[in-house]
Amino acid sequence: MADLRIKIGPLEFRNPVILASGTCGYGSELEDFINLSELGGIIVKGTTMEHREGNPYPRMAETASGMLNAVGLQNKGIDYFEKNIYPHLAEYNTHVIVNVNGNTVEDYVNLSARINRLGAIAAIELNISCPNVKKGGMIFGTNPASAREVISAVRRVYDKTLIVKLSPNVTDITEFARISEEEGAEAVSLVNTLLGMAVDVRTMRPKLSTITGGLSGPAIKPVALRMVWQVARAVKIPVIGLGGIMNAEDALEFIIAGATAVQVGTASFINPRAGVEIVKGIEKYLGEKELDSVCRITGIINRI
Amino acid sequence: MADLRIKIGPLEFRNPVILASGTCGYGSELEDFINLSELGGIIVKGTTMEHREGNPYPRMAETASGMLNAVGLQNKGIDYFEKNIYPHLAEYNTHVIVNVNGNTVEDYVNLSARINRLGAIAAIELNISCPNVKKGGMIFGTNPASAREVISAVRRVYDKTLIVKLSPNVTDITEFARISEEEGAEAVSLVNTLLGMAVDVRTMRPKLSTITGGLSGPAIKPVALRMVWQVARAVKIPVIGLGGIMNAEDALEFIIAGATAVQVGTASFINPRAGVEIVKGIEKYLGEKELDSVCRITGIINRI
Amino acid sequence: MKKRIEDLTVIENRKLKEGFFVIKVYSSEGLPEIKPGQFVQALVLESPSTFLRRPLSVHDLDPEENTLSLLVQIAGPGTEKLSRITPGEKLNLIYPLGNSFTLPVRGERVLLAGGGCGMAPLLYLGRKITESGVQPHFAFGFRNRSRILNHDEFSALGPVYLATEDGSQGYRGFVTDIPEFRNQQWDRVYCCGPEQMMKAVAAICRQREIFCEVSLENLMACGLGICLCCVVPTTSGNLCSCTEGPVFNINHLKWQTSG
Amino acid sequence: MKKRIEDLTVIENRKLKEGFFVIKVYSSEGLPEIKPGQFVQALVLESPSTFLRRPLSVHDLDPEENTLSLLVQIAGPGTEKLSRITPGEKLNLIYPLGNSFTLPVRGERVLLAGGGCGMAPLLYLGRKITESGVQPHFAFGFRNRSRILNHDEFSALGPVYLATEDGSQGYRGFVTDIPEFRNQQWDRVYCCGPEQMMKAVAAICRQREIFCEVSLENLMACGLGICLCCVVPTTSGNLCSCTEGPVFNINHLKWQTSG
Ligand SMILES: Cc1cc2nc3c(=O)[nH]c(=O)nc-3n(C[C@H](O)[C@H](O)[C@H](O)COP(=O)(O)OP(=O)(O)OC[C@H]3O[C@@H](n4cnc5c(N)ncnc54)[C@H](O)[C@@H]3O)c2cc1C
Ligand SMILES: Cc1cc2nc3c(=O)[nH]c(=O)nc-3n(C[C@H](O)[C@H](O)[C@H](O)COP(=O)(O)OP(=O)(O)OC[C@H]3O[C@@H](n4cnc5c(N)ncnc54)[C@H](O)[C@@H]3O)c2cc1C
Ligand SMILES: Cc1cc2nc3c(=O)[nH]c(=O)nc-3n(C[C@H](O)[C@H](O)[C@H](O)COP(=O)(O)O)c2cc1C
Ligand SMILES: Cc1cc2nc3c(=O)[nH]c(=O)nc-3n(C[C@H](O)[C@H](O)[C@H](O)COP(=O)(O)O)c2cc1C
Ligand code: FES
Ligand code: FES
Repeated sequence: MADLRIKIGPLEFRNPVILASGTCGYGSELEDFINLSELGGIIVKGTTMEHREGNPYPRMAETASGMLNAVGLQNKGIDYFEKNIYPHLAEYNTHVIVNVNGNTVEDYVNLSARINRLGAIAAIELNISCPNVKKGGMIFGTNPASAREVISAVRRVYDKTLIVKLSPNVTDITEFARISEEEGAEAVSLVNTLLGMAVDVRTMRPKLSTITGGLSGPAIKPVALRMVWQVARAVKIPVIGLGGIMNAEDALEFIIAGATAVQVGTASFINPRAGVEIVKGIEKYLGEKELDSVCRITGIINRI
Repeated sequence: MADLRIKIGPLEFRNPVILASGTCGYGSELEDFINLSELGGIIVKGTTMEHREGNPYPRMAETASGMLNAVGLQNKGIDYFEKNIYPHLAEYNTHVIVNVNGNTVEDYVNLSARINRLGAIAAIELNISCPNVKKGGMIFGTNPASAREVISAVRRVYDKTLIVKLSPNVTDITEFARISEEEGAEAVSLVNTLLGMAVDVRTMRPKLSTITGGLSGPAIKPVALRMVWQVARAVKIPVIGLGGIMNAEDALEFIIAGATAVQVGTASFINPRAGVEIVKGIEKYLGEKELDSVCRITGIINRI
Repeated sequence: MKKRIEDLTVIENRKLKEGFFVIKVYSSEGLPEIKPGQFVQALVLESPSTFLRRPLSVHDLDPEENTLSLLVQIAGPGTEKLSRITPGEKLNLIYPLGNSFTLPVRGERVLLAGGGCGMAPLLYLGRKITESGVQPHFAFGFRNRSRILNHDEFSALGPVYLATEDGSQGYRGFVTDIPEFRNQQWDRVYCCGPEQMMKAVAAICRQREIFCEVSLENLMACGLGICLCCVVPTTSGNLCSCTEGPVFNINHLKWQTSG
Repeated sequence: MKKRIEDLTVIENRKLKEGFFVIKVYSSEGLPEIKPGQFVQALVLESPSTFLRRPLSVHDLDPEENTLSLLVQIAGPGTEKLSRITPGEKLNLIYPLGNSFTLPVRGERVLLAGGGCGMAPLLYLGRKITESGVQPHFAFGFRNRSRILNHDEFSALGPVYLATEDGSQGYRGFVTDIPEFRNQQWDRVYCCGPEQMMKAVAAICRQREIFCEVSLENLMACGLGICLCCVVPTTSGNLCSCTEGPVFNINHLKWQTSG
């Protein structure tokens, strides 16, 4: 049986399949369907210092091979998280990563410092790419100077594994990956959602309360894959690829293009077992190709 | 019956539906299926000064609700065009627009000047957004200074309707629209294809000979629509919207979001009658809504 | 009540009338306990424009035969494709999802109000109410005579009052215009139907201080509480209607009850 | 030969063997003139991962009955979905597309070589050759006995020579190892099959200076000459295999004929 283990910074993952932030709740919502310990890890939902109600309904619109969302980081804030959610997460037998969000650099720093103290949180994913909030979010992820500032500030207070989640809504994503690397991040994850929109021709109104929202699902896979390929050639730190991964074949495309690990997002909405099935599918593929380790195919597209 | 006429610069179009460059050949290929005079116009394939063979096969990969292409501006060059193709185009009873490409500013200028002399060509569409060529193309469309340079230079030699075709592969597309407006373009068209990629997991190789290619089709519609909405609010010149339009409902989404006209691209591959059917569908919609003119709904999303 | 993902077998697909179908599916694993008001997330195969699952209420079930019924109204491509499913085919469901209606206690007078596909959860609810020893009454509203759905199964459980907007059958007007609704004393009203109907019913109940639960049909991506797309504003903030609902007590909702 | 887009009616869907089907469709408009080697672009409905049409060769046609046959090999989701089409359903085609094989002149000795779904265009070609007063010979290659497709309809037109890679039926080896192919004198060879087979056949024909046409199966988006995705390098540059092909004289192609 092929070795599925991969490393991101000092962390070893059982396998390269991680559930994406905002699409797996706190993990417990999926426990009726899967054993979380069969996954490489889970990234719990976007967390902020303060309690947030998110954007008004409607927050979702289905599109061709994808969906738009405008959730806007609804969450109960770090105090509630620490008290009521963290104790449960601490018992999972998989890496738990928190997706960190803020309006200001200070927010990001304070939140990261808080999470630094939570022993059972393996890593943070710095979300500088949320398209669904007015302040913070994508503003940091589309401006190189702001990106550098926030990553560098967080790096100073957070001493475990730091992953920076990049926005695809930029001219050159490798620039942001390089900044992340320079500022000491252990990895980058990409992509967050593409900024999109849908119109209801019956009412002549936008389908989302926020007019624009984040596009995810198979529709964005070609763009995500291209960016992962570009970034994997541009930096030395590991790249975590995501965007439209529905099955093992999709995940393998990302790994072959250069991703050390992958995240499964929207797929879980349709098949809550998707993450675990992808692990099995990768194993099967490696078996058929008679490869002893998933690392053998990471970025192999550049070598054959 | 609703009035479908729209204006772009000095040009009046019979209706707002135009066939997109690179997806309708020179029009004649579709004459078995449609009467070109039922369309607002056609934009013939990407033309360059010199004869080009384009990129090696394979140039195409199907993706979820879309396709990648890497044609790379295969065409016989302007001399051949003038002699052998133009005379036929001159007889069409619809606006014929040429999509102009080059490696250098000089190329764009020379080609535009040549086309300026062709009386039956109603307008040019300056393609600064082709993702499938090594030189020129998207490089102009993703760098504001280069974009300004080429648009301004072409404007000096081309005195008919100048449309600038923008790339979606940028952080802020409104910047390029504003530059186009400032430099005197009569309109902008958006979007060209999104840069994407696909991997064959069987061979572990890219599916396209060029590794990356341009993503088109319904998959990109939400992104295209968002950009059209943003641009329509940012400039006063008309916006021509395209990206994933398959039917009248899609076209209406763009018009409602702010597009004065729309282009139909990939849809013609699946249904060569798509353009004409979209004209009929828009007419029907306006009839049902008891609206006397398509202009009534242009950008109405910002008003209701 | 563990949720599961399962391929059930279609036993029957019965057309109620143009645009309305009842699909009965069989679980070879044996049905789990399902409460009235709960729903399923159905996977629609071979429908290119249907990317997400489609939420459908449990319309009826037979625990002996391990069959479950769904009442489907064609609203778009997903339900259209579902309406063409044939016996023997598999239907993949994630279920049971959501909370449930609060059952009445013996001696209470209860009214179940709805219309169109909003009638879906009311049959199973009516059955459960009957089992608990209470007699359900039903009030249904339709556009006109030709839109009325067969309600024999409801009539078997209790009296059915009808209203049509044009008066072509039953009372003229909306559900809320049915005299039995307005004039009789109700301890509980349960409602599922178009938003406007639910708001009108809620307004009356609030005014007359009747316990009232409505079943919302918010747009859903997951149905599992992991996407946070289906929220409804409540007195305790934005809640997911797929986990904290779809059934809500009207006093919990932040509705403009003018309608 | 005007191209058209038309809903044809499926008359028959016959399974040849696991993974191979012959679909016969009827044109109520009356078939246009179709030449051997031409193809159709089939719209595959209700197949979410099939965005583009699928090119398929005209396998056979009956101008009296206005029916057209397609030989479909399951290669992926699009052809899989097509393989399940049932009589009475509509199949939307754009056709006739592409150029055609050059028919032989009386007295010439012609061999039609192919394998798998590459046999598709050869039946109609064989028929047209027969009509022109020439006797076609057929040479087919298969992996092994179990992969051999029924070729009764070919046998009715002329001699059929078989090869299997493992020798389980016919000659052992590839099409190019069939003695009748190697040793007899041929004026024209027509070939359609896997690229490797076509290259091997072309290599022999080039060496022996035999007129040879192959039918290519390049990836296509449109089939109409408007996307320029299906190009093949030729001595006159990149040509679209959907309009200048799919049939090419091997001397026109820039093939490494080592294979
Ligand atoms: C908890 C719940 C229970 C439901 N129970 C039933 C039921 O028992 N029977 C039944 O026929 N329908 C039920 N619905 C509604 C049903 O889910 C939608 O009609 C269906 O998803 C439409 O899918 P479509 O592809 O056919 O149409 P689409 O093209 O997706 O949509 C057509 C129209 O329906 C609206 N719509 C789409 N999805 C939903 C949704 N999830 N909820 C509400 N409106 C939607 C769209 O805005 C659009 O106007 C229920 C919805 C929810 C949330
Ligand atoms: C002119 C022409 C005539 C053809 N005639 C026939 C025929 O008569 N009978 C028949 O069974 N098949 C024929 N083919 C091949 C057929 O078009 C493909 O097998 C089909 O498109 C595959 O679609 P899919 O969705 O089933 O598989 P996909 O998942 O799309 O592809 C499965 C595999 O087939 C390859 N493939 C996909 N599309 C094509 C294509 N257009 N051409 C070649 N390979 C492709 C892919 O690279 C992949 O490896 C023909 C192709 C061409 C270009
Ligand atoms: C409903 C929804 C909520 C999301 N919330 C978050 C979030 O809180 N933080 C974050 O970094 N990404 C969030 N994302 C983005 C996903 O993690 C992921 O980057 C994106 O959806 C692309 O992957 P996919 O196509 O596999 O879904 C969200 C996506 C969706 C669909
Ligand atoms: C095969 C192909 C070739 C194209 N060639 C050109 C071109 O030469 N010039 C150009 O400006 N755009 C070209 N495009 C882009 C289209 O004109 C259009 O901008 C894009 O496909 C998005 O629209 P759609 O989704 O409707 O196809 C091409 C697109 C395709 C699919
Ligand atoms: S539908 Fe996803 S949380 Fe309710
Ligand atoms: S397939 Fe489009 S040009 Fe040949």
